Amino acid sequence: MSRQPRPKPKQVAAEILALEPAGAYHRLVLDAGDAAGLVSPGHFAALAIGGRESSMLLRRAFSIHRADPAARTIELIFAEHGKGTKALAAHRPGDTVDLIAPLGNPFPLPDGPVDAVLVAGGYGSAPMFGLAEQILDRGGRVGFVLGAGSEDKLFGVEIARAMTPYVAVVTDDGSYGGKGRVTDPLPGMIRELGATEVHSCGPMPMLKAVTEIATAHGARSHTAVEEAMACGIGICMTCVLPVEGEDGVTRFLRSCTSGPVFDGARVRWDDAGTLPSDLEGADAMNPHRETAR
Amino acid sequence: MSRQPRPKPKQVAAEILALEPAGAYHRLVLDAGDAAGLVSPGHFAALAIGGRESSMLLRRAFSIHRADPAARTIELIFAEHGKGTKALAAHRPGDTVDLIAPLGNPFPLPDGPVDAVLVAGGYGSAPMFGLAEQILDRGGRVGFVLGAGSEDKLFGVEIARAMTPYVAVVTDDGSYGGKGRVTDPLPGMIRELGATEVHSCGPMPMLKAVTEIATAHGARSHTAVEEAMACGIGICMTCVLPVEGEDGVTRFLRSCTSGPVFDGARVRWDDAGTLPSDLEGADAMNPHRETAR
Amino acid sequence: MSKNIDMSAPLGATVTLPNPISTASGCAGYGRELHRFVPLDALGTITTKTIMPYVRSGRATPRMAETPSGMLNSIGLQGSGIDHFVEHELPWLAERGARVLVSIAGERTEEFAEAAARLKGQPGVVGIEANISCPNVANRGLVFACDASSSYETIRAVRAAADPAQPVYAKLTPDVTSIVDIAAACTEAGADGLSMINTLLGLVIDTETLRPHLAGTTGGLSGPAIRPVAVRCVYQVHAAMRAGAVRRVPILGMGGITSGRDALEFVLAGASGVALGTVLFNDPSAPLRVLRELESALAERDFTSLQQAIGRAHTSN
Amino acid sequence: MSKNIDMSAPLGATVTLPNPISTASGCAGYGRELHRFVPLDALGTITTKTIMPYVRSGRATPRMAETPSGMLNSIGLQGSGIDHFVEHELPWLAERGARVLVSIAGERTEEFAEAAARLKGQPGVVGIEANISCPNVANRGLVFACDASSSYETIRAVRAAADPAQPVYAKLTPDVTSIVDIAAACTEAGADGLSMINTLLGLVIDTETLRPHLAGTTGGLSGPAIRPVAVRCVYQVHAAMRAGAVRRVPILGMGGITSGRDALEFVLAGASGVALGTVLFNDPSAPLRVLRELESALAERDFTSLQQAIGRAHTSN
Ligand SMILES: Cc1cc2nc3c(=O)[nH]c(=O)nc-3n(C[C@H](O)[C@H](O)[C@H](O)COP(=O)(O)OP(=O)(O)OC[C@H]3O[C@@H](n4cnc5c(N)ncnc54)[C@H](O)[C@@H]3O)c2cc1C
Ligand SMILES: Cc1cc2nc3c(=O)[nH]c(=O)nc-3n(C[C@H](O)[C@H](O)[C@H](O)COP(=O)(O)OP(=O)(O)OC[C@H]3O[C@@H](n4cnc5c(N)ncnc54)[C@H](O)[C@@H]3O)c2cc1C
Ligand SMILES: Cc1cc2nc3c(=O)[nH]c(=O)nc-3n(C[C@H](O)[C@H](O)[C@H](O)COP(=O)(O)O)c2cc1C
Ligand SMILES: Cc1cc2nc3c(=O)[nH]c(=O)nc-3n(C[C@H](O)[C@H](O)[C@H](O)COP(=O)(O)O)c2cc1C
Ligand code: FES
Ligand code: FES
Repeated sequence: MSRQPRPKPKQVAAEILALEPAGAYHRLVLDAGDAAGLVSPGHFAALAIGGRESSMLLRRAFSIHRADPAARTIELIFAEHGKGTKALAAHRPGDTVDLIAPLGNPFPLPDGPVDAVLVAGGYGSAPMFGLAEQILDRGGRVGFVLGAGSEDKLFGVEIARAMTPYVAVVTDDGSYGGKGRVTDPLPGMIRELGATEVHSCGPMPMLKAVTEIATAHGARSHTAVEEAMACGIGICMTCVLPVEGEDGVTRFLRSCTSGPVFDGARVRWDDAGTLPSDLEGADAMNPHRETAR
Repeated sequence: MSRQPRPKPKQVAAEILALEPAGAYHRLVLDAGDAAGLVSPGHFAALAIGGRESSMLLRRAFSIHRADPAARTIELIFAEHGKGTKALAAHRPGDTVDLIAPLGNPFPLPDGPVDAVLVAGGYGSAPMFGLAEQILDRGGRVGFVLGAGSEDKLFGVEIARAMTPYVAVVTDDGSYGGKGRVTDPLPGMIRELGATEVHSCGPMPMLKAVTEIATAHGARSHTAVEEAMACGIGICMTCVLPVEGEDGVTRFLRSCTSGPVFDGARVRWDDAGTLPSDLEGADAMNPHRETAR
Repeated sequence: MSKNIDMSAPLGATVTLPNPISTASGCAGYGRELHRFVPLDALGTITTKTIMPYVRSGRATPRMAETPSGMLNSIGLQGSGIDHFVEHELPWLAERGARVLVSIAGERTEEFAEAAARLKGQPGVVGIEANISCPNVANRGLVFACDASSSYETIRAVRAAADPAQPVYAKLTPDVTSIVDIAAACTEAGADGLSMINTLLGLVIDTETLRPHLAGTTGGLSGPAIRPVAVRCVYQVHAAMRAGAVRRVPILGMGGITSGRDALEFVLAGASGVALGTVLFNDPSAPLRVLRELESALAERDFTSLQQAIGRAHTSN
Repeated sequence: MSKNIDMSAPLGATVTLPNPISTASGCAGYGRELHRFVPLDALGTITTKTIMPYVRSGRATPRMAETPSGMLNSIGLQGSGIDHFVEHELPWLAERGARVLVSIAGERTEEFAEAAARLKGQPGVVGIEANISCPNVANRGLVFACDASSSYETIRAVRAAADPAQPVYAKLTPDVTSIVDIAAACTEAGADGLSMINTLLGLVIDTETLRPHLAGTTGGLSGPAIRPVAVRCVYQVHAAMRAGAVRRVPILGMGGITSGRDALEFVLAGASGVALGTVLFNDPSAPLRVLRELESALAERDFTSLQQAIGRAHTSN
């Protein structure tokens, strides 16, 4: 299992080639130039939206759904969430957004064939199909477990079905597939494939639950997290998560540079959004301690 | 000579119907709804540009070039000046801008026939053609003196020629018409028409010079000023000019509500941008005066 | 105005308003122009431009500069003086049913008191806002609200001179090391409410003339740009009230409010009322829109009254 | 880098930089990530994230909120401590020819001195920025730079402990009644330069959770929103230097710079150097763009050197 090489990200004024609905989401195709050739599954892109007179300064991060080096394009699947994604959805082909890509650590890929289950919630499936292709190319098998709140929030069920017979789909409201959570079909899928790797992308509670199931089944859990980001490139320190290192010490790691794909077993899921007292340097955060070291 | 009635301005989310080049300028046609029926020549419109996520909050003022009550449209002619007008120029038909119109005091119109010279610098001619029509309708004669830096910055020479044989055109660089300033042909035009009214719109130094010439020829000078505005509707107090009242006292008047058309003879042109010591209440601006009244 | 949300807002111990929306001083003149876009009686209050006892010309132009998500102004308190206001503006406002919060100022404590006294018993006046964010001539031109003892003296004088039925608000500047200290001095002196915040001192240089853009060199920064500072001031002072360090009085919050969401932020931080300033230049119809949006925002969050939401960000559930 | 404009900028009496562009502390880490977008040796200096003598975890998340034309952050000075920096980060920076302005802090005056001493004679270090805009544990947690005497003591201690060849800058907060007083105290204490400004204290309330959005409750407001405040601070302090009320030292200006035009504004107000902060999150390539734009802006205005433009807004022609 080896980490992908870390390419030097490119900053490009990227023209929008297509922007169209994809269920509850939007599919955005960007002319990304050389950046397209550097992408591995799990890499993300950071967009600055709205140009110079915009009141929004911070970058928005999106998983890269597909990258086509020949066409020099990058495709993203995004949901309207707040101001920036709403403004992005109001763009039209021909408009330009400032793109930085590829960013982050992609999913670790096997050197040889391995069997893997790919678990995704909502648009979290976007980066999974490129990953599936590469696993299949290396002679492994893949299964998909796709979940969402409702049918329109599922993305890529057909793409998954075209790739593998092992596809389980669930929705919270039962409007498509089984009614339930991705954690319901996951154990069976791991067993069916004898999977040693579970890759997941979705909300934090899902990643935690997936990791628990994977670990219980002796599989490695590779989780792509979504932590609020301001820059996407590692300079603002806003996107940290408590992650336990090889040395057993927990530190706040930037999810944009150390992640977004983390070994799920090392992330302190329950402590996200808190300051665990055993975190390295947490003692220094108490201004009233008597000894200043 | 009577002031036009002051209509209640409308605030409209106005769709852009057309946006196209007009020489060095842009011609903007807006779906203005009921506002279109309320416009008199000299009224202006104030636009909020860029929507909710824009970093630009303040309104931009533009003379109304034409208003078509039947089509419910308002036409503006605008130059790219700073951020807002550059952003406006980048809009496309179908986009929306927030419009308030009509605003300000329009040009005073004769009850019967009068002969008038209309003087304009650059896009300052935009409101003049509607005015000319109304003077002609009332049986008066009009002459135009149009000036600009260069040919591409002239607006409406052909429209003027179609309305009256009295049209003088000058450019600073001689690229069209005579080389010179509007003040060169103005005295001759006033004499030729025996004009009793001179209406002008353009930069402050031009308005001052036009007023001097008009006054010297016994004509009234109606000047449409352009002072920096934040709101356009009279609530911010940023757009003031020192103007002498009927009582001989000079006060700071808002050019958006007391103007933009002022009696040129009452504007203290040389004192614009200063705090003249004889201004009412100027004494109160000196914090170190000993008597506080 | 329904949805069954009780929008009534306290202005002082004895005055309750039908809703919390006001205009910020200097951003709606004396109401005549705004009335063409919003019926003034639909507002909780209209706060007037600050009025001095005498005529003031205001500063030379340029008086404003646009800045990112904000603006700088140096109007310089242009106005015709308190007598002119009482004779020519106030009756018009009262006729329209407007509830007027009259903003007053002076260059000395006595001038504040003089203006306050002139408003005694005047119909239409629901309260007085003492704009102490202006220079105190008697104290080397230091802004009253930059100094706790100047603030105390002035508010005490205004409270003493004013009609007892008219609540007196102190309008504070954020340009101080501790706004809690100034708030404490003002409430100690008898302020019935606090208006926060006035503009931040700013400066823009015109890169063409190479000189300060405003004729007055510096100006006041307002608009959404300053909202986080304003919310912080309201939050800090409300927290100090909860802790007993500042006497508990209503807070009129302002600074960059453009929407019901923004207004809610101030209410949650501790404001009982919210005033709209710079947004009016962008959207003079904002007051009714913001009122409606605030009402919906409260309803969506299962509040049944504005009162329940005031200061809610300070409680842990 | 040509157009015949001499872009050299003084960092202190003894150190001159090839150009005035720096990064603002905390907005470029220790340079490694930014180096992928801008060769660090092309900058006048790179200012590091503030370093304490010891490891600090920083605050819990959420650590940021976007605000109109700005952002709020409460990172809480996360870092591995000065020893780790000197051993693992500085050599990498020095190898790349970066000129490093090391930002240091402590919770007590002695901790500042300790960090400064550790940098003595270190290759790559061209100066020290003492971030005194942080709480002083020995003075009830009051921010050092909110108090003239704390500022004086700390800067004196840093100046005494630091390598004499390394200029010491004091980084000031705008959240004070008079920034000129603090500037005077710092230069009096031996500061070789002043960095202005740090963030403004702000707060955003999450209208969904009804609680402050940041885990740290309040945070620092940065970005173009605060630029007019920053320019005002630089202008006021430079004016005080011209008037002899503050000792004349170079000013490193920052707060909302996004373009050469913005940088020029700071220079005209009195800054000798300009640092880019929040803009880097939007555009990590900004430093070279701003440098080029500043150069062109100077050329268009017939300056032949940066030096000529410094403080130019204070002269009447
Ligand atoms: C590695 C990564 C991959 C992602 N992939 C996708 C994807 O493929 N499709 C998709 O729809 N969304 C994706 N997201 C989430 C997406 O970044 C947010 O929905 C988006 O930033 C929200 O921006 P906004 O302007 O709508 O919201 P606002 O709340 O206005 O954003 C304000 C600021 O907060 C940050 N922010 C807010 N929410 C998030 C969030 N959930 N994650 C990160 N930053 C946030 C924004 O970047 C911005 O800086 C991803 C996030 C990360 C970190
Ligand atoms: C009554 C009136 C009629 C006008 N008619 C026209 C017209 O028909 N065509 C045209 O091209 N221009 C016209 N102008 C000028 C036009 O308003 C400005 O060019 C425009 O506001 C500049 O905006 P900006 O965003 O490009 O510049 P910026 O400098 O970014 O504007 C910043 C702020 O300053 C104000 N401002 C800046 N310059 C001016 C100015 N010259 N006048 C008023 N406000 C200004 C803006 O309204 C805005 O609030 C008119 C101005 C007035 C007052
Ligand atoms: C053009 C303008 C004029 C102002 N005049 C006054 C004034 O006369 N008295 C006063 O107390 N505040 C004045 N203010 C400050 C506002 O009342 C308000 O406190 C501040 O602008 C913050 O609110 P905002 O961001 O909503 O504008 C003025 C603000 C602006 C923009
Ligand atoms: C995310 C972030 C982290 C910061 N960390 C520090 C810091 O560690 N030390 C410091 O002195 N200033 C810090 N600052 C303040 C900046 O150095 C700068 O003074 C301020 O952001 C204003 O500049 P800007 O508007 O260009 O960002 C930080 C600012 C931001 C946005
Ligand atoms: S998003 Fe800025 S460091 Fe990760
Ligand atoms: S532009 Fe606001 S008062 Fe005239």
